[in-house]
Amino acid sequence: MQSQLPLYPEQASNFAPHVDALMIFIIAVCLFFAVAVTAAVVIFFFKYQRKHPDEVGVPIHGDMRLETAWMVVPLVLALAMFGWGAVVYVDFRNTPQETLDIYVIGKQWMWKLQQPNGMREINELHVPVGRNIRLIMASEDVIHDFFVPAFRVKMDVVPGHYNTMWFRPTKAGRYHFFCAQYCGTNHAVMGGWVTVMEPSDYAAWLSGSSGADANPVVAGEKLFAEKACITCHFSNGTGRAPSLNGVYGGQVGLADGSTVTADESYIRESILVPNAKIVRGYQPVMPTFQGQLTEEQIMALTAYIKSLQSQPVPATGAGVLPAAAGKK
Amino acid sequence: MSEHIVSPKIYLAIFGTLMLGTFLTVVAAYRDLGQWNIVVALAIATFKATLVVLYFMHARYSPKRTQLVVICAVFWLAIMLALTLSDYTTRQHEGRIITPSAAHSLSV
Amino acid sequence: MHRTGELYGQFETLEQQKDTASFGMWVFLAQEVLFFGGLFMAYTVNRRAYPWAFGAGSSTLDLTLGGANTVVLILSSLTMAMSVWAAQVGKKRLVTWMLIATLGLGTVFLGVKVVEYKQKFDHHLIPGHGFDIRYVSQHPELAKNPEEAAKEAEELDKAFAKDPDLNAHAQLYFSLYFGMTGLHALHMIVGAGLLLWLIAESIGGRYTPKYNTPVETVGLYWHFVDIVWIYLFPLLYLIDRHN
Amino acid sequence: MPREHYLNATYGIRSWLLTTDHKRIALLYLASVTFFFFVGGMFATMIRIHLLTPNGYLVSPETYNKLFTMHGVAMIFFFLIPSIPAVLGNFLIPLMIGAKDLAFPKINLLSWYIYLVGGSFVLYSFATGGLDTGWTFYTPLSSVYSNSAVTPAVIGIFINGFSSILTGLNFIVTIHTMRAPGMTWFRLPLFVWAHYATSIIFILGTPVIAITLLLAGLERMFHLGFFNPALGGDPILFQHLFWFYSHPAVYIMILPAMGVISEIIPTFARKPIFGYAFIAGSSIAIAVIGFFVWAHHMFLTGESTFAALAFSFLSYLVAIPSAVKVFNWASTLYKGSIAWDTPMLYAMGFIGLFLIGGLTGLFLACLGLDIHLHDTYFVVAHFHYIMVGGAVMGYVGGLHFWWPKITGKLYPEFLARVAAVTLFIGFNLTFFPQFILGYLGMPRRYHNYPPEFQVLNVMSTAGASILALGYLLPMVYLIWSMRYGQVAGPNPWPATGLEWKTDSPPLTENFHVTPEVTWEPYDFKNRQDLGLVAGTRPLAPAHGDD
Repeated sequence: MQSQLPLYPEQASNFAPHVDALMIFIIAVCLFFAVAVTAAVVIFFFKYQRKHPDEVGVPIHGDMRLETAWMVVPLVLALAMFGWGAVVYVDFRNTPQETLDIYVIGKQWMWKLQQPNGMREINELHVPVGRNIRLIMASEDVIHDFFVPAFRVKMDVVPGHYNTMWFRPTKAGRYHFFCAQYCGTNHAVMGGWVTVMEPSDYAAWLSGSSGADANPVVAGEKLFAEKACITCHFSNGTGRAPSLNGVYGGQVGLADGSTVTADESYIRESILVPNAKIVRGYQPVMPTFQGQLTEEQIMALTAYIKSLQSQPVPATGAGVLPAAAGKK
Repeated sequence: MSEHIVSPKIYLAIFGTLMLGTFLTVVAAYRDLGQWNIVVALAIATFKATLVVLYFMHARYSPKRTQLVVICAVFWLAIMLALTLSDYTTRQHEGRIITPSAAHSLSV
Repeated sequence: MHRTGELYGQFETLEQQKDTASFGMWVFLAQEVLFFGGLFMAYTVNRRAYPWAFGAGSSTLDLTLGGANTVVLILSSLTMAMSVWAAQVGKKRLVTWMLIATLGLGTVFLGVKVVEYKQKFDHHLIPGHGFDIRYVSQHPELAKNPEEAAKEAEELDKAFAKDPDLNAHAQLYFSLYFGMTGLHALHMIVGAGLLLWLIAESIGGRYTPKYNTPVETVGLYWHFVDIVWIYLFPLLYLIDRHN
Repeated sequence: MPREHYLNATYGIRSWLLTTDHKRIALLYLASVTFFFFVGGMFATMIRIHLLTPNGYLVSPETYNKLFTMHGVAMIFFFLIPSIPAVLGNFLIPLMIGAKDLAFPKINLLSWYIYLVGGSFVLYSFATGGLDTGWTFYTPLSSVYSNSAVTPAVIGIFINGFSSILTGLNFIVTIHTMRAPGMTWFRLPLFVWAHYATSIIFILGTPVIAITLLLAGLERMFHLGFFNPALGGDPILFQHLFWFYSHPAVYIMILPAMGVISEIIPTFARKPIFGYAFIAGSSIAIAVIGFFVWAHHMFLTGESTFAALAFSFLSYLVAIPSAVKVFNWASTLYKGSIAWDTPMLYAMGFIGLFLIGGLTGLFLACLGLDIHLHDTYFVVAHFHYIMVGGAVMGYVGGLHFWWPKITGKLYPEFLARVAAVTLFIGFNLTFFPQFILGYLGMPRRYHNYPPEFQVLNVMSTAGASILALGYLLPMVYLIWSMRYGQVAGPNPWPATGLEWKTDSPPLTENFHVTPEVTWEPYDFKNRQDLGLVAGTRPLAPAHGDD
């Protein structure tokens, strides 16, 4: 365990060493300036202490070279900080291709998390070490924020938006996670533990759970039939709506000539506001499912549509670009 | 500083131009110019506003500091609009997505 | 501070006092630009998000009333400018008449606004639980002519097809409509109060080529209110009229 | 003491409540901001005591949330923002530029009444249910979910905004049109430049927070949807509008303090300030660039990567003018004749604390680090270093510097130095541990915390008790000095500004004759005039002139 007075949290993700290195760099630069200025002030303060009551200082009005130097040098160092920080941030905001997706729902004052196989957890998260983990996050009420200090990651969970973040745990163990965005009365207790496990332990843990019936793909498939999606979205692309096979992750051509990447947000929007983006060659006939699906059902449907990825792509219908598919 | 007296003729000319501008705005609104509808509407409005500021409000004949205030006000408004939109227009997913729970509360 | 005739104690000369007063009003108006600016920002972001709802909401507004009001307000700006001119050249009677004309036109504007608000109330277009953008199309007896109403209903159906949550999003449009026009009207009411004060003073022949600062500063304010309307009119009344 | 001055020109409660004298209005503000400072300080004390133990036994979670919210609202909107501008600025700007009063004395009084009305609404909210939204009022928590008295608080802050706007308006117009003959722009004291920059923010920023909180309040009262996602609104829009003002608001707090420091340092180093034009220009630069950086509060809201990069870049630019000021202050000390008087101790403390506060801002502007540091105690420590270490040190230092001018009396120098050192030590002990807490991952606004954070929290609370003592001490001896202090004379330090060329306390019209300025700022060449001829002046000004 750590000492009584640790100076930094454990490093347990791919981001942690980067963030800590950045921290050390900026501390070094700042320490240099802080020490230099403080030393100057203290030395002058003692050295030039007034000796006679009517003494006057030497009038010096300024120096262009000095002014230029202390504008340019800090500017260069500041831009270095900006650049390095930007590299780390862009890496954080751009999720890699291969991820293990975990759905996170924040509500006052608990976290509901769901493993890819449908296993649900509350205020607990189990992830395998060495895998890229992506959290897909939504809020049911106010703004929350999922924060794992040991991973050096944090992202707001905003109602009405989907925010995602990713990390790769590098060290097995149990780590605190917190809600970092003030969300009302029990904000301080809206947290829990992330358990990072060896992949084999994780697999055992997953199978040890009875998650099968709650598998979102299975649930999504059931919903797909129940909600009559299946009556239009034929898998061979001959229905009134585009086939959804392989749609996830590809480019979709729209009626207005633009294209859009079919990711979670697009699928979600297509379910809730179907006519916002019409696939080329299809009519805006799909009704909205707003108010008819819970957040979890949407996630299940999304998971199911994503699972269609691996099935063979059928003959492309109108409006479906090569190596991609349409929707609705 | 001696004050500048704007003659009523100029006032009437400005008034006429403003009327014309109003008329053009309405006419333009009934044409389908696609994305340009809003641009044309705002351009005409800005032209009209500029006339009002310069002549009705005498900004053209005012001291430099007054003109500075006008420029600052417009500039700061532009900062707010432009930088906020720099976020909204560069998001991967524009527009908002309503949560179902939210939709429920709507139907109450 | 002590009052020495028309010169306030903190100033050295009348000219300094006049410059200061009008500059003060300009700085105040700069503040007003940003005050309305917050609303325009909210308008921009929401209109980008819900273009169909904003188009549908805008179509329910009465263009004739809105257009007429625009003319009335610009005309009142003209009379206001004329009253400043009259004071500058010493036509004391004309100052009073022009101020009265300005006040009259301003009152007409507010009266028309009341009619419009009343109409929105009758048409269930006040944001809240009773809000129903389809109310008029389902109650054609409320519309001015039934043919137009039928066309409007058709337009609404199209808009609903594009944005199924149109009713909620149109409420955002109307929240902003009432927010923006309401704040504008509030400024008009304040302006009308200032005009009343100016008229009372000008009847006594107080405004002369030497001393007309109040007329000028209130004039600046009145013109600013006019400018706000110059933007509000196309932004609120003229969205997607070509459909 | 002069026979007649602004304090004894007229008597009676009416002569104060209906005064249009900028100096009396400044004292009215002094009393009211001090009141709010102690209200906010009381909440802070309870917060620190509560956080002594991980599970906090003192208050319930609801109460704790109300404490930090009310602490923030009272301190930011009703103490820090008006403190230096409305007290010292109000008192000094006309004196410094050689005017008889501000341009609009009645509006000046009006702004104090607006402040009182706004303050009353907020106190009403505190008293009837409190406020638990955080001072940031994030929607939809504030506009939909909170059960506390949000509406009166929002109305109060809305109203109070106009007090700031009118003060800023008055300053800008005054500085433009009321300067004495010979007082050119580049002869203005840097304090005036700083207030000019601050007023720009007052005028162009405050209206945005006013309209934003009005919209949030309307949303709450009438269930509208501007910022409520359940009704189609966007909570991120609220944050954009909120921070458009609230980030520059930080500069409203720090710029005037920088102005104070720029007056104190040349006075007690007895030499012209180093790089006058750069310090003046950097004030304006901070005010302008300060408006380009707001969304660095929103890096993790889902803001677009492009916007995050742009705002991070711009945030680094605003660091430069602040750095320029610090370098110039330090250089001014070089070859000076430095007196260790109390205001100078505050100025040195300010440089130290502002240095830490400013430099830690570089950590938060850094995109990669902000992922970890955002919304942790690191942020809390950072802005307290700026707002308390910077702004409050500047304010208290300024009060000491101009106290002889305001009251005509000197305070007990030894006690004052003790208080200055106490404040410096107490402040660092309170807030430095919070940087470490933040890096360890303790989030803000937590009423309880994991036990591993306890040691640092105890240190912080210990420091806070020293800090509290440091604030009470000046309160006591300054009030004492009003009656029993030694008579100061017109220019006890001596300093070069116009305000020191008139009586202490000044008469109602400020100057006997309108001054004409023929000298450059911070010019100590004319030693005769300043009483600096050998043998005419004792070493410590504490003995006074008369």
